[in-house]
Amino acid sequence: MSSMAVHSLWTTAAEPLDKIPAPHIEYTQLSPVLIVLGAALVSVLVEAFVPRKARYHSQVFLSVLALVAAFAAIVGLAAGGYGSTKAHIAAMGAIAVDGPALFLQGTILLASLVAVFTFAERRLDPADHGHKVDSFAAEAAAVPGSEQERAAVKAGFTTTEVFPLALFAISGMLVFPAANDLLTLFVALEVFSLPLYLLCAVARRKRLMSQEAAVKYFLLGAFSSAFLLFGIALLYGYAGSVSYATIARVVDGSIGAVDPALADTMGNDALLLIGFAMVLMGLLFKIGAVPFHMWTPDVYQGAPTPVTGFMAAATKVAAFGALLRLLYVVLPGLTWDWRPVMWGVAIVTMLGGAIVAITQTDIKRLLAYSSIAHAGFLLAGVIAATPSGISSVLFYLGAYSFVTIGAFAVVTLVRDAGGEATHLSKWAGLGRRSPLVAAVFAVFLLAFAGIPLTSGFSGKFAVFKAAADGGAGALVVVGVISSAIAAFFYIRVIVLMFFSEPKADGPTVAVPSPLTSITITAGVAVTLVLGLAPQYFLDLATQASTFVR
Amino acid sequence: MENLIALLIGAPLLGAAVLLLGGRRLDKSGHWLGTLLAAVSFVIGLVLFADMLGKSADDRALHQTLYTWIPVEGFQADMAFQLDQLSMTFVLLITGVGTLIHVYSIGYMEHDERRRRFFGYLNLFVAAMLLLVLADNYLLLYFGWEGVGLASYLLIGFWQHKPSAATAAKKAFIVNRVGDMGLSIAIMIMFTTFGTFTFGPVLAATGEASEGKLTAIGLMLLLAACGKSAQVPLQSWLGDAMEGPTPVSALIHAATMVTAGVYLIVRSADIFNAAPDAQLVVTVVGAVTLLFGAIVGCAKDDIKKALAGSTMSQIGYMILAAGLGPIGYVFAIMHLVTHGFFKAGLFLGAGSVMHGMNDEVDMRRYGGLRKYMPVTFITFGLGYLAIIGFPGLSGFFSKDKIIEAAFAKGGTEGWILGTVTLIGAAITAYYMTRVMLMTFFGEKRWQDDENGRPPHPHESPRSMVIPMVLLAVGSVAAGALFEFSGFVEWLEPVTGFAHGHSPISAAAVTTATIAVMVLGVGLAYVQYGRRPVPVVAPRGSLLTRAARRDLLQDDFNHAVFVTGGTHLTRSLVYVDHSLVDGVVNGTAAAVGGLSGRLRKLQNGYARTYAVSMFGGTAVLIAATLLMRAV
Amino acid sequence: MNPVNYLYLAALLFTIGAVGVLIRRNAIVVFMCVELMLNACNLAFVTFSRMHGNLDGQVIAFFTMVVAAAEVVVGLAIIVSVFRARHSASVDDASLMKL
Amino acid sequence: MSFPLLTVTAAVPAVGAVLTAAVPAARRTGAKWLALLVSLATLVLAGVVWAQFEPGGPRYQLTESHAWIKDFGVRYELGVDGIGVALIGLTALLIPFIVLAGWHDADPLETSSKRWRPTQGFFALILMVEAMVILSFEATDVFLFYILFEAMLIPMYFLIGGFGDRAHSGSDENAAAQRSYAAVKFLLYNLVGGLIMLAAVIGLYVVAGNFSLTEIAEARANGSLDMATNTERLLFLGFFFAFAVKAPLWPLHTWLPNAMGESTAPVAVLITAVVDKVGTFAMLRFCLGLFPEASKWATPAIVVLALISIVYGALVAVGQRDIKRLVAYASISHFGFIILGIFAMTSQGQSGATLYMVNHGISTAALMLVAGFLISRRGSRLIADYGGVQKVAPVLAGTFLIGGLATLSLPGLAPFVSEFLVLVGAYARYPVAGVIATTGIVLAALYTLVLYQRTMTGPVKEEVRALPDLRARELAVVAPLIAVLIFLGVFPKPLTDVVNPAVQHTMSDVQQKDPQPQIQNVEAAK
Repeated sequence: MSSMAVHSLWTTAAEPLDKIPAPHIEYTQLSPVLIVLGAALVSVLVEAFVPRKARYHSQVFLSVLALVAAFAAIVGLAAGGYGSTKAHIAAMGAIAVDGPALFLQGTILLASLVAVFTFAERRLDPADHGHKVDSFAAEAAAVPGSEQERAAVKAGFTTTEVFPLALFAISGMLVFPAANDLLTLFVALEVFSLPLYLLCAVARRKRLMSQEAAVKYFLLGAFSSAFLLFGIALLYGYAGSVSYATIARVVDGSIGAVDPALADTMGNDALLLIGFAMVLMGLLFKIGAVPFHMWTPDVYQGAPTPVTGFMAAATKVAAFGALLRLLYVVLPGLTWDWRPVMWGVAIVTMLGGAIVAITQTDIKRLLAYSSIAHAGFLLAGVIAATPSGISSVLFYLGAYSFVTIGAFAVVTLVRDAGGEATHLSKWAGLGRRSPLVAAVFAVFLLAFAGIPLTSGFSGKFAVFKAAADGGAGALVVVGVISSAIAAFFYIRVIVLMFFSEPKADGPTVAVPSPLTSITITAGVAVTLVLGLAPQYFLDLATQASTFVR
Repeated sequence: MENLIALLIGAPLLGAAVLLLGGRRLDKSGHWLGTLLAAVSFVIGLVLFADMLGKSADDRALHQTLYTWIPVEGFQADMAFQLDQLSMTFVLLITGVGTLIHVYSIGYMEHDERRRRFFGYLNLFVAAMLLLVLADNYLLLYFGWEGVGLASYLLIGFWQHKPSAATAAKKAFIVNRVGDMGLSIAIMIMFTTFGTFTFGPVLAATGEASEGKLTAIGLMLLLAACGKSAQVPLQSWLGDAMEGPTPVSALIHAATMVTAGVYLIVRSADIFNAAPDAQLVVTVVGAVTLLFGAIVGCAKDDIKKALAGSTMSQIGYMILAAGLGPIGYVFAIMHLVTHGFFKAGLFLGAGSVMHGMNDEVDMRRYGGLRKYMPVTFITFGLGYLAIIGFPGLSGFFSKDKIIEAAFAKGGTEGWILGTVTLIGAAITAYYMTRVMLMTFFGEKRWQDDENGRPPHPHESPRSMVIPMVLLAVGSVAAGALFEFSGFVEWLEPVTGFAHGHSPISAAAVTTATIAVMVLGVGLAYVQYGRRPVPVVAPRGSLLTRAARRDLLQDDFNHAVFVTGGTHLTRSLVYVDHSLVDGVVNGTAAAVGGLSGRLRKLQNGYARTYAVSMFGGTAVLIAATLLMRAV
Repeated sequence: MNPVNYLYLAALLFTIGAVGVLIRRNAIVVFMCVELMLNACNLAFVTFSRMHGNLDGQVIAFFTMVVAAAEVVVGLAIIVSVFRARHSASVDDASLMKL
Repeated sequence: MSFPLLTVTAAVPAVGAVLTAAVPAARRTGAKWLALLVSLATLVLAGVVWAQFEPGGPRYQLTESHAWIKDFGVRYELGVDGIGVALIGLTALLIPFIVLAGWHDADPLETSSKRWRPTQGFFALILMVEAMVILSFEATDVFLFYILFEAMLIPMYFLIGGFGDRAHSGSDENAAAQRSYAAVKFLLYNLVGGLIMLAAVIGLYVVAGNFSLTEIAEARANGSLDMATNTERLLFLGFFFAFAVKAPLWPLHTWLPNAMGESTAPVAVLITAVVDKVGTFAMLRFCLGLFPEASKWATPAIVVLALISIVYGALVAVGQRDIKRLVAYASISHFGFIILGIFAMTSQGQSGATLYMVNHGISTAALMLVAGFLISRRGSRLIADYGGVQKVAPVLAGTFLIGGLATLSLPGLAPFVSEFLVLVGAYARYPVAGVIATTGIVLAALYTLVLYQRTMTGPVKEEVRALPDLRARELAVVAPLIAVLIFLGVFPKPLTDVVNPAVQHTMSDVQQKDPQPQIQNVEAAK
């Protein structure tokens, strides 16, 4: 029969075009994405037509404006009840507008906003040939150390392209957690991945490492997205559709859409399970869960630090959003299949991240591994498979992203002749040199370690509580053990900063412009507020914890 | 009247506080203040004594409750005092002898720039000792018990710059602590048995307690007594305690504190009466100690150490008597008091001798001193006669009674104990005569002291002489006084009294006592009176050498406890560092090593990373399928 | 002919691509292997579309091509810049960062 | 809504800490005085709390309760029982002396940079610790307590690692290394304990649904909340482990000697006399209060560990060469007594244990601070470097001796009362344990007097010949402490009056009755 159906499709396609019903798009509800996407396009035009001198300012202005506007739109939608009562699926079933989506998009936007501030920072490095410089290469295309590069530096070029790239990435991230069919998921993934690959490559200092990071990230990212795509294909083959709703219904058997031919050849659910596993792998790669984590330390170390902070925060938020939606909306019927698997992943991620971090000597790699361990904690919350699990993960993501960006922002401040001094030995005695910076960084570290009165503790407690409630007590124990291990290396850095004598050739702490200062202050503020009085945000997360189906 | 009891303790306590906190400005007047307050306490004692005599024998006991010391659910310790005939006896002895020795010290310590503190400590001791004998419950007694321990620690180590003194002080305190352990355990048993540890109720209720419990309590009390009264096996500290200034030796380590053990046992008479096994142990300890002390006393050339051995032995008599039960308690106390007089007198005499001989203590370097310090000679001589039990003097009466009682114990143990006491009497006579001869008779064997000053013996100042005289009077008269003034009836209401029925007549015992006394004296005279005393001690027989070393008992302690303890602590320190700590550090190291190994996987090759991803996916798929399969 | 066979072919191609990524050194070749994997996905999509008799799979295939094209652009840009810097396209040479 | 006295009592030092930290670098002395005043103000407030508290009244008084984190079932709930009052009193009493004793410990060295303000930091941290400790004694919400229990590690950590004892053997680098080792050890031990407790706290929430001590206790009493035996035991162990690390109980004690040895004397006092008390306090209030059955189940094991602590700590103390490490091991022995008293489950034992917490705090403070003065004079912590000090500095030696006598719990000084109560209480329930523990009093005499003999007596060593005697400031630190020791030694009633009712509550928590004496009608016989 199938051949007939296909033929009939061809014939209907032969009808006059105006018969095709125009897709119904809710522009207001998609406005956050559209704003950022639009701004991205505009800033490409800016790159094309605005004179070089004016580009930096116009780009910064444009990006900030776009992000603020998008966030305002989110708030408007949330106030309009799209997060709860009016939550529904927009754009012909492509994009969900519901609590989790809005919450995560809001988080992504705020994180990106402060991240963009660090992008725009131009006071850390001394002016080069009288031109202010930021963390990005004068001309990314130029070969490192080549005559061309020197010329570009002399001319005071700067890679203002980072702003449009960032905006594209952000728009992709905004769609990712809201994607309501697998195709949108895949496209969104690529939309935010590709710009990130490029952003990794354009560091000003240590360009070789930067490019290497980009290559690794790109190849592995493409590799993983290929798996994701094949998984999607299999799921499509299983359910005959890529829309979450349909797949979910097929999975829990309310409609049996499986082609009998498939059914008997492929055997019961092999398609479903294998497909699920491969999609999962694609997402776990972005999350940086063991054993799909190995790109993380290298990329985090090589990429320009502002980009690293941006990636570490925003990518995680987006990826976890997508993961939550996949597990809770598409495969609730499969809970008993995926839970044990995720248990394993969570455990190895928590322990692996914490243990390997102990022997790291580079602050950025250290933070990379810490982010892996945190991914493990978050997975524990995901596994809870309860509303409180969702809300706890949402809260944790919010708390964590600000700590991360703040921490990396501090890393950008500690510099010596070779740019940022990321080797731990250089950080010795920082507390004596500049107590304030060291204290701030200590606050972030304590938050990472989950010491009470910091956001890290509230978040950790929330996810562990959810996990225990969801019957994953063993995970909590493992989590506790690994946080004990993790505590060790956070403490090590603090010891280094405060208790060891400063070295003579130690790094200097650059005095940042208001931009970075705002970023760091925001980080500290969020850390302490979420630590002392998290209730309001917990409520927010709880309200936002129901997915639309 | 009973309100005076607190004052009794308060006066010397005040003295101690003022003298110790007062600072240098009291250096001039301090000793007078201290002496005065001790005297005040003595006077109050006399007043109370007079009042007590005025009452009928049965309601002589006074009680004073100040406040509740430790009020805890089911556990009541009162700051309350009980003054009965027994306590009264001690009060008079302590304050009386104490005052005399305060006076003596004024002269003896004249040239010591820390004299003020010395008197502070003395007052502290008097206060604590009074608390000990006046307490109306065992916990408060324990307070005083450790208080005198502290005072003795401070006074033995008064010349702290001398390492030997410091060591002796520490040793005394720690050995005493072992005894104190016994006392506190005894109190615990009482608390769990009777629910209280106040004398009245406890002693009244002994009838209802099981004998096992009472024996346990009794033995624990005995342990305490051994510590405080330097009885075997806890006697080792007393000899070293002679490092302290001589007045201290006289007051604390002869007359009063060391007799606290006897007080404790007599005070707990009802408990021991109901626990014969405990009593037996008490008598054994007493017997062993009296021989032990006597033998040691024979071998020592240090005059104070010889006297210390004698003290040990005499207290052995008392403990033995106390162990005999109702037939002995009274005589134990009686001997205690008389001993308090003559032994204090002897020590003061010794002090006076040393005072004249540049603090030389080796009797082999004395000799012929009777011409140079006649008063000391006479007083010391009277004390000597008293202790060897010369008929008519105090020691005669008290010791004779104990020997009688020992025989009266009856049965084989009666015979054994009696014989032991007799032998003891003989040895006492021997070593005391030895002391007497070596010190006051024979030719001069004086030596220059370390900084070459030749000794120029002279009679001590009046402040030192008067107390010696008074004590001599006491040691002469006390015995007869007690004998004929009804000391027995006086104490009976408290301690109870039963006439022993000795298998041999009192007269026989008396003659035997006198006989052995003469024997001992004669032997000593033959050895030390007839032929000259070598300045350097001869090697001597095995026994002598052992006795010089406290019959090796001290060496035993050192080998077992000191050396063994040191090794134990050393090894524990090692264990703590390498085992207890090592486990933790080991875990940390293990995690670190694991980390280092895992880290190697991150080799920087993109292809390796891809492999791990590929493998991970494979595992993921396999696991998912597996989950469905099972 | 049974369309399922196309699925087997797709799976085969995908595996070949994946193995290629794992064993080949030259970044360009590795990248081509990734492209092979993507195309294997496309084949699977089209086949499933045929079996289910709806067009979604075919539409997705077009999306995939576009995405692949975009990846080529970005990928080649990065790889070429690295090549110019190091005069080598071997992924194993790019291992400054490790441990 | 009455006046939030408890909150204020904790808030004053907290605010004071912030202000002190804010004092400009040049105004060092000002910061010191500010800290001193704040601590005295806190002392006054603690006095008010003591006065307001009615021993006869309800179990928890001066209570406050506000919503905090609804999602976690957490409320900001405060309230004090007698034990809390006593320990708040201890804390508030000691801090002024600690501040005064540490007057010069944090003066910056010439080498350090202008922006580095150690003095301000030092005193600010001390006050911050005080605030957290006081609040933890007041918290009747398990979660609130846990947060403080963990958070107070951070300021302590910086106090230990940042302000080491300047009197050290070997090079500065070496000393710095040892110091940070001690600090890290302290932090990791307690952090691990805390994290294990965190798991238990979460478990408690899963079981009970909220964290209010009173509510949970009620629910358990009226049977509306019954834990499975194993659950209760696991939770108990989770809590107890954390407290046993903090207390510290053998074999989790090894962090204490390092921490006390490397930190300045005042900080060492802060650790052992104040912060560690939170551990034993929590055993009494949370372990027994929340998990009575499990407590009874675990008692035998814990009693054994406590006995090991007593004897082992004392023996190892005898073998120490370092004055401060010696005091540390002595403290371990004493904590053994406290824990023994708590788990003897008798009125005497628990009252004794509570008194012990207070008395040990004061006596250790006296001994350790004098030791600190001595060490700062000679610049060495090694016992062997001293000798004959009492000749040149009699007052110092005298106070040191009194501190030592308190440590060996001589009658007439406060520790005797508590120690004897603990022994009697322990004996009443476990005679053998009582007897073994009693050996501790001999060992205590041993290590104390050996220390005194080696440092203070004997011929005067050349190096100590020039040591000055106690100065006015130092005397002002020591004298009051000694006065308190003597007062509480002869008249502990004020303390027992407050403590007894609370102990009775705890006893009823664990449904334990005191063992009765075999002979009842003794009083009749009287």
